[in-house]
Amino acid sequence: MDPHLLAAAAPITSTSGGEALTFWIIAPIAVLGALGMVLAKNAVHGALLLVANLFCVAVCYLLQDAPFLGFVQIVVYTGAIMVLFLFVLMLIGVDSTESLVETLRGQRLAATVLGLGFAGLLVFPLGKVIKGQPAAGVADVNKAGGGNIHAIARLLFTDYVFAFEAVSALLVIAAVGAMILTHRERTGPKPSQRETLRRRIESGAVLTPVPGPGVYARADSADQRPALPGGSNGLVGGAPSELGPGGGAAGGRGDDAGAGDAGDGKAPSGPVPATGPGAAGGAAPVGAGKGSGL
Amino acid sequence: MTPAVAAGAEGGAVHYAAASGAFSLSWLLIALPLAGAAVLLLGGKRTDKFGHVVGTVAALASFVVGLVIFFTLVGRDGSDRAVSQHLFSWIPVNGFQVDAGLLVDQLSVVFVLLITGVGTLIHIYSIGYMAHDPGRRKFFAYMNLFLASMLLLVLGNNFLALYAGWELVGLSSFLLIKFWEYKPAAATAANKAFYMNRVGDVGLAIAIMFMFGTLGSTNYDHVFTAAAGGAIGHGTITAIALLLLLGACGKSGQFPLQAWLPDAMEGPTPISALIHAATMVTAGVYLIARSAPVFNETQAARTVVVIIGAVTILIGCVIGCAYDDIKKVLAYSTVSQIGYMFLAVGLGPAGYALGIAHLLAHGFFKAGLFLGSGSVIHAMDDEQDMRRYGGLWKYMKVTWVTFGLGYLAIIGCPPFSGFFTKDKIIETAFDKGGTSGYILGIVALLGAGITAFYMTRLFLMTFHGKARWSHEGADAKHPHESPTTMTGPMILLAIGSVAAGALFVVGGTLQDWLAPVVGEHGEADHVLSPTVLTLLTLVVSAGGLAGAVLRYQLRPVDAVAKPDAAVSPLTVAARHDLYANTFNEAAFMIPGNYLVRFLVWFDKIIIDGLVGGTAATIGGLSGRLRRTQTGYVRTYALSMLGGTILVVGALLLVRAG
Amino acid sequence: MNPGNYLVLSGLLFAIGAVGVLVRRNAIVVFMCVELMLNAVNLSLVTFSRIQGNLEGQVIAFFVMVVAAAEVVIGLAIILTIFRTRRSASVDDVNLLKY
Amino acid sequence: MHTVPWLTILLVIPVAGAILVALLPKRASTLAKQVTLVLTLVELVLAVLATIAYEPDKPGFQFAQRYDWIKQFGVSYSVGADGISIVLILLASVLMPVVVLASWHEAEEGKRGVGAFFSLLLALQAGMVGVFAATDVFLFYVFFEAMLIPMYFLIGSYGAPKEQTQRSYAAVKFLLYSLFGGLLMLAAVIGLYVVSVHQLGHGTFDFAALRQMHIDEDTQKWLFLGFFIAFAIKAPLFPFHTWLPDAGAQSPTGGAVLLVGVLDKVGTFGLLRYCIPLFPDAADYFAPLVLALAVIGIFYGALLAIGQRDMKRLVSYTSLAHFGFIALGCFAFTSQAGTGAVLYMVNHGLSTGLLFLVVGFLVARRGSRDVDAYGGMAKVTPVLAGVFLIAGLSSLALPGLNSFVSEFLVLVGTFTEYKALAIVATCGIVLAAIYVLHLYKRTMTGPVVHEENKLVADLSLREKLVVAPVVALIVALGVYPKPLIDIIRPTVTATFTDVGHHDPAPSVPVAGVTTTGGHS
Repeated sequence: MDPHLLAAAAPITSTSGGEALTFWIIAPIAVLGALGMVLAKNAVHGALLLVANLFCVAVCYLLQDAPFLGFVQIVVYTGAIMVLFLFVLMLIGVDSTESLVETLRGQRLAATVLGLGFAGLLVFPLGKVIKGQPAAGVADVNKAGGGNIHAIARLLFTDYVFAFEAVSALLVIAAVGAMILTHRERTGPKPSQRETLRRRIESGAVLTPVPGPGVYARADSADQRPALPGGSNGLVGGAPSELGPGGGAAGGRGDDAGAGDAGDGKAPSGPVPATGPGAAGGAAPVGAGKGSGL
Repeated sequence: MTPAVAAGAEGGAVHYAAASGAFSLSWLLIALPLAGAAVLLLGGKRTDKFGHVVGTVAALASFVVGLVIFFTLVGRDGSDRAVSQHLFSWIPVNGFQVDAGLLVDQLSVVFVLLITGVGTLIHIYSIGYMAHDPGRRKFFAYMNLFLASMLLLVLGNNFLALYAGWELVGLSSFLLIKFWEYKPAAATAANKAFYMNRVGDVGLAIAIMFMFGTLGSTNYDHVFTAAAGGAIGHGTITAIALLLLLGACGKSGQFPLQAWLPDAMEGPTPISALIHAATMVTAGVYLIARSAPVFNETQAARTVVVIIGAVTILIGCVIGCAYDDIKKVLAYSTVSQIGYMFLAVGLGPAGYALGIAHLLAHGFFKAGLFLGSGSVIHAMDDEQDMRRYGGLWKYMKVTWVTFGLGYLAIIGCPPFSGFFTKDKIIETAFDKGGTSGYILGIVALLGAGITAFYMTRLFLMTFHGKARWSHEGADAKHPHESPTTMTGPMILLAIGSVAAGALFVVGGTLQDWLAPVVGEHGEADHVLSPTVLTLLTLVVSAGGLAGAVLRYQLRPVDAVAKPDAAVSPLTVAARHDLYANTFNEAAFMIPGNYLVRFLVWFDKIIIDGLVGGTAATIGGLSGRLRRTQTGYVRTYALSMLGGTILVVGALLLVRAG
Repeated sequence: MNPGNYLVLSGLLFAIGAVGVLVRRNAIVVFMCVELMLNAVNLSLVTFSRIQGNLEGQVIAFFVMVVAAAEVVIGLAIILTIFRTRRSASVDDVNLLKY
Repeated sequence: MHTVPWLTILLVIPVAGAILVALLPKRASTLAKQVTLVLTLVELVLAVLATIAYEPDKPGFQFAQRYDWIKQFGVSYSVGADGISIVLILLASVLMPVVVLASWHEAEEGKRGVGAFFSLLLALQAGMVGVFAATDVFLFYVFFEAMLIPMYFLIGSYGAPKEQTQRSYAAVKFLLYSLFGGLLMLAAVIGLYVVSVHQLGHGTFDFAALRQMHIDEDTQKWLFLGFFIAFAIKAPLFPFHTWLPDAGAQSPTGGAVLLVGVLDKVGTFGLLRYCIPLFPDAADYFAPLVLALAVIGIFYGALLAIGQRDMKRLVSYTSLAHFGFIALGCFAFTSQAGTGAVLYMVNHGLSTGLLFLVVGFLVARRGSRDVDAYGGMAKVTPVLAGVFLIAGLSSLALPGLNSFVSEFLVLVGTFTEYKALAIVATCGIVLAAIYVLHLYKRTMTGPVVHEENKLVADLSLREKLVVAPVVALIVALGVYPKPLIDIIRPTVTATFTDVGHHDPAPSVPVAGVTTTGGHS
């Protein structure tokens, strides 16, 4: 669709010179980046494609005598904001990829049709209106103001000073707001060190440092079984309770008394549940788990 | 307009002198009993001990003021006896100016004397009669309130003041009928009285509106001047007269609004005497006499008045023969006697004074009869059934004698008062001339005969014959004479019933006195000679009397009335008030009930249903519409995009054509 | 060069962003699409600035950037909070606010 | 005297009071009551003083004040009093302390606290004063709607204690009905503004300025309908009345008194103040319709009242009948009927207010609004029964009590223009007697049927204090209504004269009659 649209737009524009060349290189990349972001299955890919797109837009700014905005775009957008995006993406979990099956009936079709219509509505009349319209250009203004940055700064701190102040207040508020939003209110008393420790022990987490990636053995002790080849069920990098869909863990979970213990030593039981003590984990007294942990 | 000028210039112009001297005290007449009522009602239980004294003194004081005013009036020149007192401006709205004003003239002053005089006597009587009633203070308060209202009715110098008094006596009557309000019958009777009075009041109110709409005033002098001057159109004045008549019928228990009066006997007996015999129920007669200039102008209305009077005479007489309840018989006798008064005042200038005379005489003898019956009821432990009386004359001699005098007066036995007044009315009815005169005269004559019959029946059943009660047994009776506070008024009233007729009628005293108000009464052409008529009347009355003696003295009276099946259809009908109540129920109450039920349904289902239905429809629609709010952000975004496209598209269409 | 080309580009990017918002369910991706739309607008603002020959457009674009930055901060914080409680970053899972 | 801004003072006191009482600590409920009572008494004194300061025979608005509010739209805070509004403000001020005293213990069962109840009452008073005092149509609209809010909460939060669902229903119904009317009126108000832009060149909401306009008849009709329906709902007139019985039955006693006593008067006040002077041609055109609705209302309300078993609903339906009389007076276009209508507004506030108070006292004692739960109460509670009877008698327009004067004025004034209507309407007074006395009979007379009724206490001293001033006013205004009439009459006469209605002259004027006004 886009080549078609661009082709439609081409005759009405008269590109020439370096700007035109750059534009015609940059513009398809921007559009492809945008499309890619929308279509990408993986969010991280999407983010990276967006970075590319934003970069192209920044180039467009530069092309149009707006160096300040262009660089701000690169620094703030492609730099800071997109990093923030990626940060949050990672925090949430990269692998929480969404299923691409549409759940809302007709949403995708309607969205496509409306999107196309909207694009058409924006592009065609615009093309009609702007055909052959001369651009005043901001080069003169920039020069008169002593360079683009100076000129913008003058405007910002004179005519738009109140807006500027308001926006800066907004930024501060946004920062505080973000803090408040992500801050978790403590509901109980602050746990003491002893409590923290006890909880950790009782939860049956690994007390010793976990071996680094690439190491199959997950403990030094000989009484621990090694992980299976491929480490698919290994404890590496995850809390034990989230793992182990195997029978041993299931057996452990079934009983509230033995829940913690089950995860402790026997969670990585794997395909041979009957042999390990994990099978008895459900019935095993608390003391047993503790003993092994200690 | 010219009619106004003409009316003022003609001889019919009515003029009232401004009040001065004793007349400027006339407001006291009303204020005294009103103050008594206020003190007793607001004072509460604190005034229980001496409440009856306060009430009686207020009534007596008012009577004294009335006497003073009366004698001052007598002292004035004959043509200058109408004195109007302006108190304050009551309802002043541009063209509608109503003042609180009083009019003391020949007509109102006789009423004042009747009301305060009989009123005071009945106050005194009530001291004894109500001695054991815990609500005696309230009783006196209401009686005082009644006196004040009734005096306002007769003293007002405009129709609106009269109307105010008119409704207030209705209220007092209501309060007193339901005095023993724990008795459902009393409460029902009171409500019935008020409702039926209100029907009449509507007529009076509309009449007043007609007066204002036509004349721009409701003052007596203006209305009567215009009426007498012939300035009011014939249709209008007939309408006014008929509407006034409707009011009068309601208040006076005349056909077709007579049904409430017998029920009103549920009230204490002094009330029956004062309000439902002597004063309030005769207000209708006062109204017609007062409005004489209006009625004089319209023959049609007068005809209706005499017809109503005649019909009511017969209704009252017939039903009076059938009842065994002593008070009900007296009540129907009142109905029929007022019928006589209506008949009289309906006869025009010839009859006004006679109507008033009969009214005054009736005030005395009927009040006396009621008080006597009260004395009997009191003695017989609240038994009202005459069939359980008999031979009481031995036990209560004073009551027997006073009651007997009243009885002789009502049946028209010469020389007692009823003889003079009733005889004159019958004579005037015949004098009306033509067929109608004969019909009216014969009805009146017949009424006199039946009156003699049922009053004799009552008298004999109560005081003579064998005692149908016993000193022993479960319902033993110990009849005894009443205390002096009760017998005293009875004696005074008996004297009045003996003397009043002669005093008023012989020599035309009252006629001359009232002439300036109700018009001169020229000598009529007699159809039958007065002497013949008097004899005829006496014969008819004697016939009735003889019939009653034959039936109730010479033959034993059953202690229990015969069942309906054993008596004639006429008696059955009479026992059922000639089906007046049945008719009212069938024609108004039952359809009314259905109408109300229908409207309650209509309001709930149709009107509220319409509103609720609209609400439910909108609610249902919004419930459907609500489903579009799926909670999915993307759906909302989609619709936003759609909306944006629409708006942008529309803008482009408009801008770019 | 005719600045109209930039506007066409801007329109295309905006439309693509809009479609992205509509079809993607991952909140962060949706958010990125919003950023794309904002950028598309910024591009047109800068172009208008050029067409008009003054810097107002650029200043507004600058403000848009700043506000967008603030918005990103808050938006991501919200996404995080939601993720923390619901273990999901799908915008379809957050649909409690409905009829 | 002219410099005293009476109306603003009267408006500020309850507003400030409402805020003050709302801010009082929750536990200081007694203090809240006392503060409210004192404030309402101060307000009463000031209102009486203002009424005395009012000069009836001066044309136009008095105590007028005007400050720009939203200059762009010509909206101003402008207040002023004429003979109609001053007596209604007085009525509101009279009823307020009575209501406060009557509601002394009522709020304790409510769900929002005692202080809030009294704060709401004061807010309501502010709304009532404002709506009568406003001389800017927009300001009027604002107060008109603002009044709803406290009333809504009074019904919804403090209404019949045991009937949560029904009282919410009643509150919502009341609010929606009024809002619906209010929105129609808003549309008409805006329409009026648009017309003023076209006619005067500058848009204004100022009543006096709007009155000078000559609107073409079709526009008038639409604008009239917008105002009229709002007022007809508020008043209420048949067939817009069904919210009233629900609201009346579910309101707390004090709320019901204010609702029917004062709030609903805004409707009839609006008819007289806004509908007729602003749209005279439309008023003429629609007069037959309004008169018909009024007469239907008289009978409909009365008959339905007879058919009710719920006492508060019954009283509400009697109000419907009374509003029929008031509307009849407003649209008969004679000075007698108009004056009677305004006087009726005051009198109805007193008599129906008293009726609601007494019924409320009775219901509070037994917890039932059902007529059948009573019977023979006159023996147990004689004072209560007496006051009940007085209120009822006033309601049925007994001469000597206040309502008679107004009712008769309405009827006689209507008669001079519309004979048949007046005669029909007069027949309604029979029904009035029936609904009042039938209720009295069923509740007060006869034997005491229910055992628990034998222990019911008569009116307490506080309750006697509540009813005493109202009873006194009922009697006083019945005997000597002249002071009020003298205030109302010039304004009403001017209102009708300005739109070209003069009292029809009597067909046979008696010489000297017209001059009898000079007695005083």
